[in-house]
Amino acid sequence: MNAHAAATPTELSGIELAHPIINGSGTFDAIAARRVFGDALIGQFPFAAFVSKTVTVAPREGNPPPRLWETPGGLINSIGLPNKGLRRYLAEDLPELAALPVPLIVNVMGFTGDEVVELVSAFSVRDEVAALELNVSCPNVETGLVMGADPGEVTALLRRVRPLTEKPLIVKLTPNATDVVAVARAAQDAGASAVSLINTIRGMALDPRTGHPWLGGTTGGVSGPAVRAVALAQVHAVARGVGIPIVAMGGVQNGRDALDLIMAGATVVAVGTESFRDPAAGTRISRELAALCENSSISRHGTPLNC
Amino acid sequence: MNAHAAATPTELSGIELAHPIINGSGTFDAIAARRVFGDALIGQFPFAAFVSKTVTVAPREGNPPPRLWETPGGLINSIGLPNKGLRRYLAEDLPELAALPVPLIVNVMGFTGDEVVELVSAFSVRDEVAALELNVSCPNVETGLVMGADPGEVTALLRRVRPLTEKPLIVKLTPNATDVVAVARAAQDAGASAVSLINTIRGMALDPRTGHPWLGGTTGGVSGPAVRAVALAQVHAVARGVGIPIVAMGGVQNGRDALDLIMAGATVVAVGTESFRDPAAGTRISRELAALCENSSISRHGTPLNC
Amino acid sequence: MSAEQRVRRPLSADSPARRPLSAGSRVLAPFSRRAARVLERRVYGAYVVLRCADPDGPRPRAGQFYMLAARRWGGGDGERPFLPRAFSVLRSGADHERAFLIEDVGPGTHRLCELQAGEDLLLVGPLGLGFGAPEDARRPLLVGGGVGIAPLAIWQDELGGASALVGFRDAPRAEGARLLADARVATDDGSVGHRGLVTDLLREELDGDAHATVYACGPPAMLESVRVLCAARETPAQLALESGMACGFGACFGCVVPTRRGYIRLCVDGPVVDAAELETAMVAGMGH
Amino acid sequence: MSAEQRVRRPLSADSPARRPLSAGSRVLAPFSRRAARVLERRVYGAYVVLRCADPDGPRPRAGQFYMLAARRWGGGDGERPFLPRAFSVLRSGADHERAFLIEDVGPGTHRLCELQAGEDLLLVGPLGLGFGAPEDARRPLLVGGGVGIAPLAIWQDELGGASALVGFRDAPRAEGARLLADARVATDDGSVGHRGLVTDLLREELDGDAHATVYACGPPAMLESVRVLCAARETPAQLALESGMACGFGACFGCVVPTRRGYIRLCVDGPVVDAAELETAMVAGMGH
Ligand SMILES: Cc1cc2nc3c(=O)[nH]c(=O)nc-3n(C[C@H](O)[C@H](O)[C@H](O)COP(=O)(O)OP(=O)(O)OC[C@H]3O[C@@H](n4cnc5c(N)ncnc54)[C@H](O)[C@@H]3O)c2cc1C
Ligand SMILES: Cc1cc2nc3c(=O)[nH]c(=O)nc-3n(C[C@H](O)[C@H](O)[C@H](O)COP(=O)(O)OP(=O)(O)OC[C@H]3O[C@@H](n4cnc5c(N)ncnc54)[C@H](O)[C@@H]3O)c2cc1C
Ligand SMILES: Cc1cc2nc3c(=O)[nH]c(=O)nc-3n(C[C@H](O)[C@H](O)[C@H](O)COP(=O)(O)O)c2cc1C
Ligand SMILES: Cc1cc2nc3c(=O)[nH]c(=O)nc-3n(C[C@H](O)[C@H](O)[C@H](O)COP(=O)(O)O)c2cc1C
Ligand code: FES
Ligand code: FES
Repeated sequence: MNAHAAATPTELSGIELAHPIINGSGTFDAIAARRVFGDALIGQFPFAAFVSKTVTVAPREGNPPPRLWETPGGLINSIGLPNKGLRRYLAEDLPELAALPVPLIVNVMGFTGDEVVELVSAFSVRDEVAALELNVSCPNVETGLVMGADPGEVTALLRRVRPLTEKPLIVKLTPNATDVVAVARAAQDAGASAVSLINTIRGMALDPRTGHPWLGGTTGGVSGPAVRAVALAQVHAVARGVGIPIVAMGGVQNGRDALDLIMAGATVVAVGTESFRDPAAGTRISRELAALCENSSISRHGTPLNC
Repeated sequence: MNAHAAATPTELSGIELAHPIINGSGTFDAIAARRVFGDALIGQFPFAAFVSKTVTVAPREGNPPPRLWETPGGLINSIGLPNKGLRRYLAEDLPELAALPVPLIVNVMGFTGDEVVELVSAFSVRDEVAALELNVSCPNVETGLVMGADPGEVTALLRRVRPLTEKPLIVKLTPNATDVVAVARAAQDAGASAVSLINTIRGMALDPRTGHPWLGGTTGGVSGPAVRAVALAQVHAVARGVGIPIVAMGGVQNGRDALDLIMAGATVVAVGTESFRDPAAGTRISRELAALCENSSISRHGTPLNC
Repeated sequence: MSAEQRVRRPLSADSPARRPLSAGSRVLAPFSRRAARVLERRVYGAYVVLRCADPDGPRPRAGQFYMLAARRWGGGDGERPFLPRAFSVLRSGADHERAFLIEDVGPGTHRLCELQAGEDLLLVGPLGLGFGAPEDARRPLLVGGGVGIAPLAIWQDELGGASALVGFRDAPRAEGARLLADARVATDDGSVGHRGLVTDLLREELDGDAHATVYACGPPAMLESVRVLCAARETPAQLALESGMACGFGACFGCVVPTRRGYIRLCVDGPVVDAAELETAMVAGMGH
Repeated sequence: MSAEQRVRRPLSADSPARRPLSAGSRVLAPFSRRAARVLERRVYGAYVVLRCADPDGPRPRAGQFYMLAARRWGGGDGERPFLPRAFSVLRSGADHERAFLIEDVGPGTHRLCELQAGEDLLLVGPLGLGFGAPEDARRPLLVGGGVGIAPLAIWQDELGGASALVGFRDAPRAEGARLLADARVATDDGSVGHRGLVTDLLREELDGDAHATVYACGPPAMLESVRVLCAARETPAQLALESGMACGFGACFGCVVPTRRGYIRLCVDGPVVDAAELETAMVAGMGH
C-alpha cells in the first residue's frame, strides 16, 4: 500500500474538499484542540471540512456526569448537547472557526420548528459557514415524535426551513428508526442537499456496583467500530433510495472502512470516535483511503470511485 | 466470587427452569451437538430450556454462502432460516428433542397469518413442547410491513393465534424498529405470555477484494457483545412499558452481562453468539450469575432478584 | 489412546435415510472449551507449527479439526479476532500431544502465530468427520496445497505411509513439505521442485496408475482441479474443504457448502467430503 | 528541554473573560499519537512503573497527563479496553524519559501493566493544565492517596522538594511511598506508618501551620476531605481530579465535573483545579 498516495479532491453539494474525510459532529472541538496542540492543529488539520458540535438556540449545560461508558469496540455517550447557545456561538466561536483552513459545516438542532427556523436563518447569512447540518434526532416537543424517525416530520420541517437559505442543507438521520430510507427520501423530496448517517444507536449501561443506570442521562448513544456493520447497511440502503450525496459515518477506523462506505454509496466519510484514540486519525485515514483507491481496481457501478 | 453458588430456579410463564439461562433461537442445535459431543451434551446440558431454531411451514435451504462475517466484538449472519419445514420437524426432530433434560420452546415463523396459524396449531397439540416463540421479524408478504416493527401487525397476528393454544406464547421482537416498546405493549395487550429481545440488528459487510456485498443474503444481522448496550437499553425500556416477563438476550458473555439484563427487568436471559466460542458457555454463565447474586446486595425495586 | 471414543453415526439428525457424504468417521469432543498448553512453537518457512498438550482430549481422527483461540483474543487488526478459528490437526503424537500448522493470513492466525511455549491454546474439538480408509485396495495418494498439507500429515502417519504431492506458492512456504515423508513438491515460481501446480504432478501420477484413492486438501481452485481430474478417471477422492466457521459444532448453520444433495454444514457433515458429492469444490467466500 | 514550548493561555475559547479555574499551565502536545518505547518496567508493591522514551514529545508540566494505550489494545476482560486511558506523568527524566505509575484496576490498566521493556506505549500528550506555583511564599504541602501520588512525585522534583503526606490502603500499595522523598505514610490497616487516613496527617500539619499551599491527588473522598480541611483554614489547595475520559483533548465533552461556574471539561480545564472552584470534589462515576 502506498502510504503517500495523493488525496482525491471531492465535492459535496458545491463545497470543494481536499479529500473525502471530515469529522462527525460532536467528536472534535477545533477550538479546544488548538489550545492543546497549538498551531500544529492548523498546519496539519486532519479533516477536509470541519463539522461543529450541535448548536441549539438556548445555551445547554448538557447531561450530568458520568457521560461515558466503554463497550466492546465502542463507546456509549450521553453528552446531552452542551453548547453555549446560538448567540454566543455566533459571537465567540464562529470567528475563531473561520480561521480553520477548511470549510465549516455548522450542525444545528431545534426542539421546535421555530427554533430550527431561527438557527437556519442566523447561520444562513454568515459567510464563514459553508453548509448546515440539521440534527433531527431529538423528539419534537410539540408532537412527541422523534423528528428524524418520522418521514412526515422531516418533510414538514424541511418545507419550512429549506427556503430560508441558499447554503447546502445536510439532514443527519437517526439510525433508531424502522425505515431510515423512507426518512432519507422524505428529506430529499423536501429539498435536502445531502443526508448524513449514522448518528449513534441508543444504548445503555448499568453501574456494576449499584445496578442503576450508569449514565447521568440514563441512556446514551453507541458509536465506534461496534456500529460499523449497521452503518454500512444503512448507508447502502439509503444510497439505493436517494440520489443526493451521502455523508457516511459510523465506526470508521481506517482507509478500508472509509472505502467500504464509499463503495456502498457515500460521497464523503466522517470520522468520530476514532479521533478520540488518535487526534490525527483523520489524516491517517485519508492517506490510507487514497492509497487503497490508487492501488485498487475497485469501481462503483463501473465508474471510477470518488476517493 | 463463589463459582459453585447454587443456581436459582426460575419460572417463565408457568414453565419451571433450573436456572435463568437459556439459549437464543438459532444459536444451538442440540441434535447436531449430540453428534459432536455425545451423551456429555445431555449430562451437562448448558441451558435451563432449549429453544429451537426457527421452524417454518415449508422447508428452506437458507441463504447462499457466505453466511458469516466477523465484526469487532460481534458477528453478522445471514443464515436465512434453513430448516426442514413443519412436517419433517414434527416427525423427525421433535421426538429427538423430547429426550433433552429441559423444557423445549419451539420458535416458529410464518410469512402470512395463515402460516402462523398452521404452525401454532400444529405445535399446540404436542406435549413435547413447553412453549412457543413467535419470530415476527420477517416482512408480512401481504402488507409488506415488517410484522415485528409495527404494533398493528403484531396485534392482528396475536388476535388470530392467541386463542389457538394454551401454551405460553413468547413474542420475539425485532430491534430494528423505531418504537420497540409500542410493539411489546401491543403484544402484551393481545395476549402474549412474554416477549423476547433482542433479535439481531441489521448489518452488512463488503468483500474487501471486490467491494460487493460479502454475504450471500446481501445484508445480515449483527449479534454478540457489539450489540450488548443496545440490548440493555431496549430491555430496560420494554420492562418499563409492559408487565409480562421478558426473555432478554444480546451479547451476553458472562454472569455480569446476564445480571445487567435481569437488573434491567428480564426474567430469563438467553445466550447466543457466546456459545459459538464455547459450547458450554451457558453453564459457565449460569454459575457466574448465581455467584454474583449470592454475593451481591443488589436487588431490583427493593425485591430480591430472580437469579 | 485411553480416553478415546470412536463412533460411526449416520447423519441421522438432518439427513436420515441418506448415506453419509463422507467415508470418514468422528471421535467425540469433550463438551466445552479447554486450555492446552503450548509445548513448542516451531517455524517452517512461512508457517508456524504449535505443538500442545491436550491431556483431557481424545485422540482425533485424521481430517478432524479443532476450533482454536488464545487468551487476549481480540484487539488485533480491525478490532478482531472475536470468534475461534478452525484448524486441521496436523499430527497427533503420543501422550496427548497435538500439533497444528498455521499460516498468518489475518488477525486470528496472526494472534495464534504469536503464541509461545508455555502459553495456552483454547480449543474445542476434535470436530467434524475425518478421512475414510481407501476402498478396493486402492493406493492412497495425498495431494496438498499450502496449509492444506496439515490433515495429510496425520493421515500419512495413520496410513503408515502414502505418496504425497504437495504444492506451494514459493520457497518459504515449501518448507512445509518437510512435514510429510517423501513428498514431491511443486511451487508456483519453480523455486523448489516442479515449476507449476501440484495438480500437474497428480495428472502424471494418475496417468501412470489411476487405481488410487486421492485425499486432497488445499485452496478451492486446487481442489476443483483434483475433483475434475479424479472424476475423469473415476478415481475416488476425499476432499477436505474449508469454509468460514463461527462455531464448528453445527450450532450456527454458517459454514454451508453446496453439494449435489443441497447445502451441508461443513463442520458436522465435513470437512472431508467425497468428491462425487460435489458439483464444484469452489466454495463462495473461501481462499485468500 | 529542547523541543519544549510553554504557553500560558486563558481559557479563551469556552470561558472568555473568566479567570482560569486552575493556576496551572500547559505544555502543548504534538498533534498525533506516537509510540514511546518502554525502557523499564518496575514493580512497587501493588503498582507498576513504566519508564519510556519519548524523543518526539516536549517535557511536560507537573500535573499534566497523557492518554496511554498499547498495541493489541482490546481483547481483555469484557472485550475491552477500546479507548486510551489517562495517566498523570509520574516523573520526567533527562533525555526525554517519562515515567507512569499504574495500578491494575481493569482491562486497560491490566494491559498496560503487562507491558515489558522493549514494547511500545502509544501516547498522546502532555495534556491538561498542571499545578501552579505556591502563592505568597506559602510552603508547598503534597497530599496523595494511592495512585494519586503520581503527579506529586514530579511536582516534588520541580519544586526542588516539598513535604509529602501519602495514604494507602495496605502495605503492598504503601510501597508507592518510595516514589516520593521523605513522605509521611498512613495506611488504612496500619501496616505501615499512621493507622488511618492521610487527611489525619494533613489536619495535624495544617493545625501546626496553615500557611501552606496544598497540592492533592487521590480518591474522591480523600480530595473532598482535603478541600473541606483547607477551606476551613483558608489554605489554598490545588486538586488534581479524575473523571472518565474518552479523548483527553476536549473533543468528546465526556469528562465534565461540576464547579461553582458550571461543568468544566476536566481534560482541558483541569485535571488540576483550584479547590475554591469546587462545591465538592466527589465526582460521579469516579473511584473504584
Ligand atoms: C476445517 C478447516 C480447517 C482448517 N485448517 C487450517 C490449517 O490447518 N492451517 C491453517 O493455517 N488454516 C486452516 N484453516 C483456515 C483458517 O481457519 C483460516 O485461515 C483462519 O480462519 C483465518 O482467520 P484470520 O483471522 O487469520 O483471517 P481472516 O481475517 O478471518 O481472513 C480469512 C479470510 O476470511 C475472509 N475475511 C476477511 N475479513 C473477514 C471478516 N471480517 N469476517 C469474516 N471473514 C473475513 C477473507 O476471505 C479472508 O481471506 C482451516 C479452515 C477450516 C474451515
Ligand atoms: C487525569 C487522570 C490521571 C490519572 N492518573 C493515573 C495514574 O497516574 N495512575 C493510575 O493508575 N491511574 C490514573 N488515573 C486513573 C486511570 O485512568 C484509570 O484507573 C483507568 O482509566 C482505568 O481503566 P481500566 O480499563 O483499567 O478500568 P475500567 O474498567 O475502565 O474501570 C475503571 C472504573 O471505570 C468504571 N467502569 C467499569 N466498567 C466500565 C466501562 N465498561 N466503561 C467505563 N467505565 C467503566 C468503574 O467506575 C471502574 O471502577 C488517572 C485518571 C485521570 C482522569
Ligand atoms: C461523544 C460524542 C458526541 C457526539 N455529539 C454529537 C452532536 O453533538 N451532534 C451530532 O449530530 N452527532 C453527535 N455525535 C455523533 C457522531 O457525529 C457520529 O454520528 C457517531 O459518533 C458515529 O460515528 P463514529 O462511530 O465514527 O463515532 C456524537 C458522537 C459522540 C461519540
Ligand atoms: C447464527 C445465528 C442464527 C440465528 N438464528 C435465529 C433464528 O433462527 N430465529 C431467531 O428468532 N433468532 C435467531 N438468531 C438470533 C438469536 O437468537 C439472538 O436473538 C441474537 O443472536 C442476539 O443474541 P446474542 O448476541 O447472544 O447472539 C440467530 C442468531 C445468530 C447469531
Ligand atoms: S460453523 Fe457453525 S454450523 Fe458449522
Ligand atoms: S475526555 Fe473528551 S472532552 Fe475531556
